[in-house]
Amino acid sequence: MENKKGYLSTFLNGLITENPTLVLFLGMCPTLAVTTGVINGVGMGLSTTAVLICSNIVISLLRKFIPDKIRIASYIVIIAGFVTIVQMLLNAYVPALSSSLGIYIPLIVVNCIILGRAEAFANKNTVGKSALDGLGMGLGFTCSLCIIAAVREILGAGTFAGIPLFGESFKPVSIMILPPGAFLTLGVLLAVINVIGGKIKKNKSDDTEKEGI
Amino acid sequence: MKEILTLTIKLLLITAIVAALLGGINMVTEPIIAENNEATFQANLKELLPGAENFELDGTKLPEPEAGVKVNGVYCGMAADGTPVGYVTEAVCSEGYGGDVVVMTGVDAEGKITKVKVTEMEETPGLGAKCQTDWIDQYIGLTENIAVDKNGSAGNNPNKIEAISGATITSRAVTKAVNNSVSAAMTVIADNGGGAPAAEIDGEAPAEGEAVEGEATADTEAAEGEAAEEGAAPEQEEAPADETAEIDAAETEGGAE
Amino acid sequence: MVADLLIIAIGAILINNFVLVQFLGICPFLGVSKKVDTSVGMGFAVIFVMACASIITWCVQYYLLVPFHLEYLQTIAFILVIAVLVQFVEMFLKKSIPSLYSALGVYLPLITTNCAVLGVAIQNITKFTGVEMSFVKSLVYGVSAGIGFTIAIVLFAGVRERLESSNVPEFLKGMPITLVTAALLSIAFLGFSGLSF
Amino acid sequence: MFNSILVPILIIGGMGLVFGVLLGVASKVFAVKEDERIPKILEVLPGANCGGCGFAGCSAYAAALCKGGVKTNMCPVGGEAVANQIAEIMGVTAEKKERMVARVLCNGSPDRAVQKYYFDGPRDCYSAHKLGGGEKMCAYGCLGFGSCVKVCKFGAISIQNGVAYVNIDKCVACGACAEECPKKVIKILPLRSKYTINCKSVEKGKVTRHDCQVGCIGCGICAKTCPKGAISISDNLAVIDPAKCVNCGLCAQKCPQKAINKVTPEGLVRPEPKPAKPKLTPEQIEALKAKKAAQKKDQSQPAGQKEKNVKSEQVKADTKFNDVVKENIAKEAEARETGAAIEKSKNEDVSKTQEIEINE
Repeated sequence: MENKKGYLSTFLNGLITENPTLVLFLGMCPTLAVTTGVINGVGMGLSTTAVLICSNIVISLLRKFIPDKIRIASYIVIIAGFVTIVQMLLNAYVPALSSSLGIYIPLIVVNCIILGRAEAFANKNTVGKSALDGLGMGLGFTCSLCIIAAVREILGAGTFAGIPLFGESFKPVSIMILPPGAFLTLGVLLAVINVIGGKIKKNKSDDTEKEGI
Repeated sequence: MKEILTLTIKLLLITAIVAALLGGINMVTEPIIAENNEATFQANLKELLPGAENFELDGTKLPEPEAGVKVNGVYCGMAADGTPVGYVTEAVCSEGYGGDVVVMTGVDAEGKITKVKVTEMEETPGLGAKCQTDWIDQYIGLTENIAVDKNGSAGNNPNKIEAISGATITSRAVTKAVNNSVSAAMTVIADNGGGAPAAEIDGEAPAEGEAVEGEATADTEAAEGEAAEEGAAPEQEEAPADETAEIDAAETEGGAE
Repeated sequence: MVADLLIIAIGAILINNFVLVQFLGICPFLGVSKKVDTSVGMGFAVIFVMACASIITWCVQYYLLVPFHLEYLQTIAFILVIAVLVQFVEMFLKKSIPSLYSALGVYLPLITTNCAVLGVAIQNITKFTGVEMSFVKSLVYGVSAGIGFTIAIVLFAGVRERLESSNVPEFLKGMPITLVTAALLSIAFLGFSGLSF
Repeated sequence: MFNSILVPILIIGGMGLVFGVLLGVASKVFAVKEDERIPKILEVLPGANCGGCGFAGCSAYAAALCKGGVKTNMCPVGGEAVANQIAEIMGVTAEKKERMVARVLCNGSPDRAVQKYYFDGPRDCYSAHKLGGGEKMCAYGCLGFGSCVKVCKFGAISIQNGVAYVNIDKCVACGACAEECPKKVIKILPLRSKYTINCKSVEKGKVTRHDCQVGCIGCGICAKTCPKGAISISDNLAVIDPAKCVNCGLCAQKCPQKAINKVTPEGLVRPEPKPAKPKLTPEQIEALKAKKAAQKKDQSQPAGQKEKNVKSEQVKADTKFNDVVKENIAKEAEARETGAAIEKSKNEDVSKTQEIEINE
């Protein structure tokens, strides 16, 4: 069933309306584990985006070829293949980046977003749309990672991307760096979005009432 | 039956292609990765023994390390003219909070620690990860079986270091690795005839050096002591550490000539 | 020997609980834990998959990868094993316990991408290389990791069911309150980390 | 150079092969013998798994359909459209079926029903029900905490003014709310019969009147006035039989407690609550007391005969209007003797006298 949405809306959909972390709640493991610092967040986000785009393209290319019975197995093999390739290339040619990103790359294989998008979107749409969706989803993921990482790092370590912000008197809240802090930050972030979302919906519904739709 | 066949062939095809791709890329990248690792390893060695130029693995039989620690090897560091300056030992302690902690310890000819570096670890960021900050410089100048002092537990034994507050497991793991490295280096030194001639040249120098270092390390401990308690300003902590670094540098160059 | 196994088991269940301390397997943890019975079903499915995964991945590593020193293929080989295992469990459940199959729904295939299962497989290899890792230890680690996962998810499902009927403020309804509860549960589990013997 | 590509291919390809065979064989061994019609029917069915058809979800209903012996129009959610499609798939003719709707048999909103206590526990009827049978004096009424709302998959039921209210066009009579309600106040009735007696209380009239202004006191007036005899009184509660009811509406007008509601396409029409009772001046009370004393004297002689014809009337469906009134007064007198003595319950007595006044 070809999805009629235009290209732009597929991209935006991944960024805002169906943001993987804040709306679909996919890719929780890396989101909560990695966001102890903004640099880590950006690194993780970008490497996931790269792998997501490539795997979406390849999977949507092969969607007619792969029978349903071994659907998951073959998708996972393709994704894992991509991840290992990215890991090898990084280690060989960009050792500096790979030392900081080294631990996240194997984590990408088990990132639910990639298989989730592959199953939900890539195996139903054309290559172009899947690539765009991959890009949208990846950037959406990176943005939400950065927001959470920023909050956790500022509160938890008093620094932003390594630069100390507050004077010496600031006592960092080390709980924010630990796992519970991650749950808390994401929970509060969603609550704030609900409140804002609620307001937007309210004045949107007020307009519709005024127009009497 | 036919369905099983198509299934298997397709799965085989996909896995084979991906495997071939991986094999190919790995073949290309493996040597480069090996080079990089070697380069970083050499850089670490140099950093731990500033005076030494080239290193070679020492073949002597190493003592059986404590449980949970594995000594990878002792490298003898020689200056440009071949005189041994000291030894660097790499050890892996598997009792870290997050798993293995790989520590490289530089020891000068008499068995005094010149510098320690944690090369690999998975400790909790923000807590255990502090072992890679300037906390590690406490080991400088100490010798064998260092004790971990957790708010006064080690009493007045001079050979002690202050544990990271909130990460005692990490501090103990690093100290255990360092202790085993130093004892391994000591056996190598003993095996090479109780300190090669180079030791005499260093003979006098270390005496003053010791004195100087003694106070220096004492102040750093004192400074760190207060710092740890009040969690006071990091600047204050850094200041004394820089001084000791300069003194060491001056000291070792002196020793090298 | 038994003492070691006990230490490993307690470590995996309480001290380094896979969900609440090591942060693995959060997607199904937040997704399936709406009802206690589906969580129990999911928990047992995960224990079964983790146990088999530990066994097979250990064999693959020490009989296939190490002799040909193909360690770089470790990720892809393990994930292939797990994917096939989950597909197998999916078919098995569909045939014998259809009700559980429909209750688990989309979350069964998600076990494949469940970081906890792959995490166990990889940790079996990396964590225990220091000590000559016997086959039994990696199996015990896999099973206790599964039990830890189940305990966490069932506990959480119990709390969430109670949450359904209590009057939660409007903007916190749904996922935000779930995440805040998960934070509290995670703090509780952090208490165990002081346990070392 | 060559073998470092060949070896991984052999290893991973070999694993792929082994697993491919394993999955292939497993899919054969574990193939669930599925009638090919089931997936087709499942697509047609709405898939809400509401259980309205009496089976545990759509897949169970589809399986039963394929086994045969099950009518194709059992799905209340899908209604006609789905029934016809299933019939097509099964190659059978679909019978017509009467539209059923859920009805809440209680009007006891807080302004009409007396409350024992204020319940501040979880917003859940079960929790309230467990605590002394709920916060209302009447132990049979709707608690208004919305357990039915949570269970309804179609958003057809909502809590309005403290009592559950069914939206007729959204309700598909799947029965989920009726099952969930701890007080069993919701019943699935054909939409055709407009009138329902919105009360489930089997308490004596006196107790119901004290607990709720619109509760059915089992006075039997509706049973008498109903031309079709569709209404029967069983232990102080009137029940309308939908099959006999012709929606004439006579009962609703006659009901003193206004407990009978009419369901119109726009929704439930609830009678407004009875006006508060006007206070009587002392003289009126004296006059009433004198009249009552006179009536008591002439009633006492033919008591035995009275008992007999009351029983016979209940047996005969169409009793005359005045017998009803006499029987009514007899019932009131009897209730008074058994209840509190005249002096003790002053206000109760006043309402009693007005009651009789209105009846005449």
